[in-house]
Amino acid sequence: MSSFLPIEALAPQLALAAGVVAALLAGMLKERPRGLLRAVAVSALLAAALLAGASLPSAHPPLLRLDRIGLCWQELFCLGALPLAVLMEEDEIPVALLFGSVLGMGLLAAAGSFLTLFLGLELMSLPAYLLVSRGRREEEAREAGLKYFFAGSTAGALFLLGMTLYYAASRSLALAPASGPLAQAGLALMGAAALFKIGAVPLHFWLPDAYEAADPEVAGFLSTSMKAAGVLLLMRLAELAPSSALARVLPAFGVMTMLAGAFLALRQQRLQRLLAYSSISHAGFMILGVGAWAAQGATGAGAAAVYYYLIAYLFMSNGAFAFLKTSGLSTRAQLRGYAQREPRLAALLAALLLSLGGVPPTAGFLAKLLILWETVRCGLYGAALAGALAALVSLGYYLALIRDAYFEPAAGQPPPAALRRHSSGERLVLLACAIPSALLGFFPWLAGGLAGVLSGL
Amino acid sequence: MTALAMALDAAFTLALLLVFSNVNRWLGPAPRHEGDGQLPYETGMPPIERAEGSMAVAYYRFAVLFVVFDVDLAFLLPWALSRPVFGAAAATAMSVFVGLLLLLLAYLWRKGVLECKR
Amino acid sequence: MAIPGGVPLLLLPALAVLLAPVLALLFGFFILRPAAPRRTHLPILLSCAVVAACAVLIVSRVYLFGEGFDIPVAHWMVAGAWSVSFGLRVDGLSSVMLAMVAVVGGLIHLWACEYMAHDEGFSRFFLAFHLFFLSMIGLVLSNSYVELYLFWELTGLSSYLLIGHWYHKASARRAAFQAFMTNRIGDLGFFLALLILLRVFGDTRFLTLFRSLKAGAVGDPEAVTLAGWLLFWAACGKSAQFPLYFWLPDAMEGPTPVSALMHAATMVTAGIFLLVRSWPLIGGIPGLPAAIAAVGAFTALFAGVLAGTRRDLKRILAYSTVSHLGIMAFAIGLSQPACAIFHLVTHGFFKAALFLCAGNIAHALGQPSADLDQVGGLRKTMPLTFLCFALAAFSLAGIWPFAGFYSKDAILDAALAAGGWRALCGLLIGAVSAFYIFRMLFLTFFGPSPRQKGPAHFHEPGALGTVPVLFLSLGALSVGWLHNGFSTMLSRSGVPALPELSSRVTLLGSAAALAGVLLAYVLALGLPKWDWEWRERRPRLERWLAQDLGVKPAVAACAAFVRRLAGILGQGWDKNIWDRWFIEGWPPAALGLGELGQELAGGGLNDYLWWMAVAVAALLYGALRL
Amino acid sequence: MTALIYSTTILLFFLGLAAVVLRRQLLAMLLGLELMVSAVNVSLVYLAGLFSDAQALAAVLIIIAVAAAEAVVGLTLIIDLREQGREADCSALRELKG
Amino acid sequence: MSLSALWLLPAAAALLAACCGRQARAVALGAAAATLGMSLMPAWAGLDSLSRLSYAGPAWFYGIRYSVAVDGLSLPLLWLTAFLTLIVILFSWRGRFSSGYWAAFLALEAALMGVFLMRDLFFFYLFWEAALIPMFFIIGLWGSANRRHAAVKFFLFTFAGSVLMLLGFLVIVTQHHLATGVWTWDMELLKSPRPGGALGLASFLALVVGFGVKVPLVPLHTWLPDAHTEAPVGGSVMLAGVMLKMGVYGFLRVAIPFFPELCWRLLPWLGGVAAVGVIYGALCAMAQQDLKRLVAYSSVAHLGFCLLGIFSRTQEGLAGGSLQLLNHGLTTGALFLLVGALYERGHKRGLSDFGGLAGRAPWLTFFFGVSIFASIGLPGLNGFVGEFMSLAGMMVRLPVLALAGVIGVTLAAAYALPAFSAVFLAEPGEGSVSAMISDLSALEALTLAALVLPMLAIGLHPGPLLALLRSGVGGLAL
Repeated sequence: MSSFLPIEALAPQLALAAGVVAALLAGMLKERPRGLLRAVAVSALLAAALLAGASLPSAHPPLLRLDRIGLCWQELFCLGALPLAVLMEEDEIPVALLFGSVLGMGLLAAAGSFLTLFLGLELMSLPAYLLVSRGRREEEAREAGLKYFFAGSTAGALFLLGMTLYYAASRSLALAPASGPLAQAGLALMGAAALFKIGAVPLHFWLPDAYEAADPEVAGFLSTSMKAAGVLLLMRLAELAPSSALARVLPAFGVMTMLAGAFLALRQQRLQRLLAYSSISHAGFMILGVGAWAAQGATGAGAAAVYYYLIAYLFMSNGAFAFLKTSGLSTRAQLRGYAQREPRLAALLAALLLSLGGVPPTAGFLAKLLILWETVRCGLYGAALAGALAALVSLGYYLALIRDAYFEPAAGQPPPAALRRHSSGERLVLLACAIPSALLGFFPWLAGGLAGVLSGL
Repeated sequence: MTALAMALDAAFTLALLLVFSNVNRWLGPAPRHEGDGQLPYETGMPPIERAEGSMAVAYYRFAVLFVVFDVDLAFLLPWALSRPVFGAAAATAMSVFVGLLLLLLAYLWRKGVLECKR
Repeated sequence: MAIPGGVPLLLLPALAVLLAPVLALLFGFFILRPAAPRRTHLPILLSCAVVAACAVLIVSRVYLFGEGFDIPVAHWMVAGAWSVSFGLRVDGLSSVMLAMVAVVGGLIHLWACEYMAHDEGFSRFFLAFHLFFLSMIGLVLSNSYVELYLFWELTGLSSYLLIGHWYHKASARRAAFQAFMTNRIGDLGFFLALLILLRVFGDTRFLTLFRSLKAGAVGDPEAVTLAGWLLFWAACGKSAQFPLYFWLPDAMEGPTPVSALMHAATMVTAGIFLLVRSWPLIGGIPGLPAAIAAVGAFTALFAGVLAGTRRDLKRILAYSTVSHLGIMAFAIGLSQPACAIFHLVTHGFFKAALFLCAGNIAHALGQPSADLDQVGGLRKTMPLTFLCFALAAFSLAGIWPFAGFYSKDAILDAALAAGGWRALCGLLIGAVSAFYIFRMLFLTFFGPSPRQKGPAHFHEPGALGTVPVLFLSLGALSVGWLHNGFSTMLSRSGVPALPELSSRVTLLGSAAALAGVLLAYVLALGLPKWDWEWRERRPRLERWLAQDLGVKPAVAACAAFVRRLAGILGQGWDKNIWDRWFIEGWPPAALGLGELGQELAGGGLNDYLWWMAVAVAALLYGALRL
Repeated sequence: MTALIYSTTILLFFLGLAAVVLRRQLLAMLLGLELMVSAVNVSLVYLAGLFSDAQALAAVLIIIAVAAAEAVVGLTLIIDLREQGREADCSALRELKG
Repeated sequence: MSLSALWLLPAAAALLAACCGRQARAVALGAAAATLGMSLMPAWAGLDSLSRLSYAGPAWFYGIRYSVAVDGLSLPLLWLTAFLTLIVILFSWRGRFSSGYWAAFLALEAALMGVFLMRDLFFFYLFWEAALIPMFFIIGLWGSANRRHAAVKFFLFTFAGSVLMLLGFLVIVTQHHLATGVWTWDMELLKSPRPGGALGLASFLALVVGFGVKVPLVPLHTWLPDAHTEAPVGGSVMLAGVMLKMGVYGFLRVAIPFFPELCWRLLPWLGGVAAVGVIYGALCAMAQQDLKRLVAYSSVAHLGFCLLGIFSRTQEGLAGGSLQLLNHGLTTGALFLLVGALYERGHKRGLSDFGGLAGRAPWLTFFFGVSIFASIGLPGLNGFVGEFMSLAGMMVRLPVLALAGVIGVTLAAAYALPAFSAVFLAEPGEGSVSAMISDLSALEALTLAALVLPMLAIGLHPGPLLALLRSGVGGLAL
């Protein structure tokens, strides 16, 4: 039985599936206690995270291949989804969708063949389209959901085409290296799908609309877990052929994304859209990290740099979007003079923004440092310079936000959404995200530990 | 040999395509009314929106549900054919699969999605 | 005679000379100034007395027993092998200067008590005055160039404070800043010379420097030449030689004791002292003494002519000081440093006397300085001042028994010996200086000419006002007779002795002086209105002379140019071009780029997918091609 | 022979892509999506037959199921849009931009 | 471990001050005094035993190691930081500031102490950048008119320089790893195999730009006048007093030891920029109408002297240059305190806004006069010693640069004295606020006396301080 049905290999995914079932059952109950759904959500995610942390399974069931990178990334997905689970409104449909999405990511991480890769890709995207379209602002949410759907499905289709081309070259669906023009073209197409998921520049147009229209916490989930899944997909593809055309073009994509993301965010007036473009800029750093990792033959340390970047970004981005949800602000004008009204929240915002900007001693600084270090190690000096420029430009608008919050006098009435009391859950998530992102820069041992874990693969 | 078959098959499909999309124009009467012929009689009002309205939304919901449950059939077929080979393991797998579907059906019913109100 | 441990007994008075003023200043500033400002001058006068006593002791021991020492006292700046230290050097030259400074300074301190009695900045004045006194003493006793530079700058600071003493007057402030800046420009040369000497010799102590110069062990001869010229430039700055003299006449804005002590007797002579002190260095440089002689002669004549046309009493004396400094430089140029120092001492006495007399006259009028129109025929109402003024005037003109005669004729003798243009200049200088001082004497003290107010309300100053003047004028009379004492003193400090006076030289010198006196008599008393009439008849000439023959506008133009350059650089370039365009230009450019990018994201789903297709095509092309 | 089969399927795929990119109505774009997936399925089935690889055929089945799910989600979103009374048309989706 | 306490204590105090509202001021004073006390302790333990105090933690990640040490160069700078922080806290004691103000200054002190303590490039960079955050808030929240623009410009300008510097560090560390196969970020170990050729030059130039922005070298200096003018009193004192020193400290600690022969080969260029800075700063100062901008530009000139001394790589030049660091801290600190006092009383900074203060505020005039004369290098005060030794050092190497330095010294008087006479001696013109200017309070006079006395002491007897500094920087001499 175990040989056919891979119980321990898919333990985290099974936990999530159980979560879906539990959510649906809870939904069916007539009078259910208030916090039940949230409890279900959090407990299922924690269970999945713990199970993912368990030791590597010995047997390799068909279609699956679990390795250290896969496990670590599963941890990442569950952690990334936690804030959303806590902040979501009491409705079983989004909870189920969330579990579906995280389950898809788990599959992607444990994929041993292209089929599971595609299944994971689609299974994580479909619920995401629905989550986006359930945003509070009906009008924009539906439009963003649709845009995200069509762009995502096209990317899925492209992935499929790439898969078949690669299949034509490698004659089997397993994740095995293959050579020849067909394989290169296949990899390129699949790479395009992965780059789409991360939000690389020429393929990024859906991202600002989706992040702006979705609820802040959903956008947080998208920007962390979804992006991590995209990065993992890209790493899997780069791992197949480290010297392939895709791997060689990645640094260029990274630089383009970093710079465009930074420059486009300068002029934004709506906060969520600004954070969307800033997430594009951070995606550029991740792509550069993967490119540098691939250029060094896809070994351990490079992956640690990307992984640490994702962890740091997880805390920063979830924190920033959680702040938007807690404070109810939507445009930069409303941010003016916020520090006078809410000094504590403003302090957390400042810590998060400085961390996003990459100013020491924040986690963002160490993350950017590790990526730039890897880039310098593999000799891409131009890319490192572009990274420095992007960091500088992005710091420009982060500082502008802090300036608006702290140095400007409060102008006019705060928006109605900002007046309601902050729930303890919101404050907890905000603290849980802001504190680590502010101080992780101090402790490079965390990155050290990761390198150890990842290089053990 | 199969190349010839393929070519014929391609040609045949193309021919069918052309015929079906143009047969009414060939057989039907030439469109006589031109210009103000389109306008309603002298007392009628010009139409506000296109003639064919949209199908009632409820019907779409049933179409979607049908698609969801019908596709699962695609998985039952190979399972049925290969059941003797895998035996018990396949049985439990498929029962879990069907169980989930039933749970989904129960949930939909509970939520009142299946009633057909106007 | 030395105390055990090889330290000469003479070190004690030398240290006392330095410590007394320091203690007086500290006590005055921290205790008396807040508590009893009107009595700050008491500790200062006490320290003047101590300094005078020690100075006399030192001079006598050096003159009688030929003692002297050059001892480093403490380390100042040390960095590994490189080091600069404080030290004291007492030899013939420094003891002579110390004596002159102590005596003249002490007398002027006394005189100032009465003159500044009811000035509201009384304590501030005396503290700054005594700070100058301390820095002058330090300058004279220092044993290395760096230490000399320290006290040199301190004199500059105290002259800034003292000229600008009545700071509510805008002209005083401007004069103070002008004095400080001009000295500072001179010090630029001194600073550079220090650096060069440090680089070449590694140490600026006179002892070691001159010993290696004498031994010819000079690493870099052109550097030493440059250092010599720079030292001359510094002396020009401090001793008001031609290019940098314009600050001295304006320095008359300060109270009279300041003008008397600093801008006549001591501070301005610091430059000459520097040249004489570094004579072994300067003497060896080809062409430098000749240049010094030329500049000195030109300054003497130039200032003498100007002194002859001024109307304000203190301005005349100021130009006369510039002229006499030119004479001293001329003497050094004739490689007679001993004459220069001798003339410096005599000049110190009679110029201080003249200034104090002018001060008494102005004090009687209640103004800071008197004008020729306001005086005239004062011999009737101020006989004592007339007597002192006459004595000093005769000494300045170089008439026989007076001090000025001995020092001037020594220089004339050297000039005649050198022959050529130097002799001519020597004679001319004698005549010019006699002319302007007697013109001033006749116009002030003899028959009030029609244009003058006359001696109506003048009166003699109090005891404190006249006694110091009397002493100084007696000094102006008698100091000359000690000239052989001087030459023995100076010869001990390695400076060639004074030449013997030949009768031919005395005859020629007195003739030149008498010619000047006669001319002054004719113009001042013969044609009483002449002085005023030529101004009305030739106003253009008057204005040209008033502007120091074009030097003042030139200086103003230079200052304006520097200020405009600063304006262009500071405001124009730095703020408006470099900062606004090159530095603060980047953010708007980035914002513009961001704006451009935003147009791209038009919101249409088809455009997004179109971009996506383009990107995929590019990736495919890259994959197949690369 | 394989080249011919393959080129037709890729041609079909790019036709679908063109439909998605060029057409304005959302439903037409949805159809384009389904066309793309089915074109891939055809080529996958053909290649599976060529390499006689059973796993690829199973993959086709799963891809069909996924495509169905995709269609369902697409339809739901478009129905939602129509319920709001807005045109199921690309030009209607211009709200979010910049 | 006691050295780490030097930055841990202010950091902890900053957190404490941020939380407790009213007693923040007392916490700040206590912490600043304690830090000063602790920083003085190594001196009592004897100067030769300084190396014993260093501490190096375990290597964490690819050579990054928390290691702190103190030597002849960083000890005086630690004293200066602690001393100036205490002075600033005392000086703004009566101002009604929120707890954030005191927390910001303590955080700033913690970061600055960290910069001078760290011997590991990673933590050096971390503290180097962390110092920007508190200063950004100090300028932004408590600055004057257009503080917002100045704060953002200050942060971005310096961050740009520092990011370039970070790339330089990364290249050095990576090349070191390529050459020796060992990962390390330690300043001592990284000295041996240096990246040569174009890469070495590129990374050296990155370091020069990174440190040059902070020093500031002339083309990169335009953030300084804005930041100084807009910062509050305490802010500009700390900015001019200590933060400018980080740049020169960077040259002494990182740039020169890592690229000694490059430094030697590029001496004409580096010395030239410093000399231009001296003259440019003086000329710009002459054109300013605002007191704070004038003092800011004068800082550009003074730090030009430090660099002239340091780049000369002679015993006296290095000692003079590093001494000039401390001198500039004292003189410019005092000047900014005084200008701040004037601004607090009269809310004006223009030269023509005052006049005739000598009669009205004698102590203010006295302290301003001494500081002005110290800053223009009057012998007997501290400015002269630093400038003289720096120029003596540079004269040995490149006389033309020493000439530029001497011209700078002369120009210093040209901008300082007219300002002094315009504010203190001239008659108050119309629209002048001299009527509102009262003399210094006892506390303010005490703090300024604490700054002026060392000026005189260093001016007359710099011996021991020079010996201490030389023990730190002597090794760089050629």
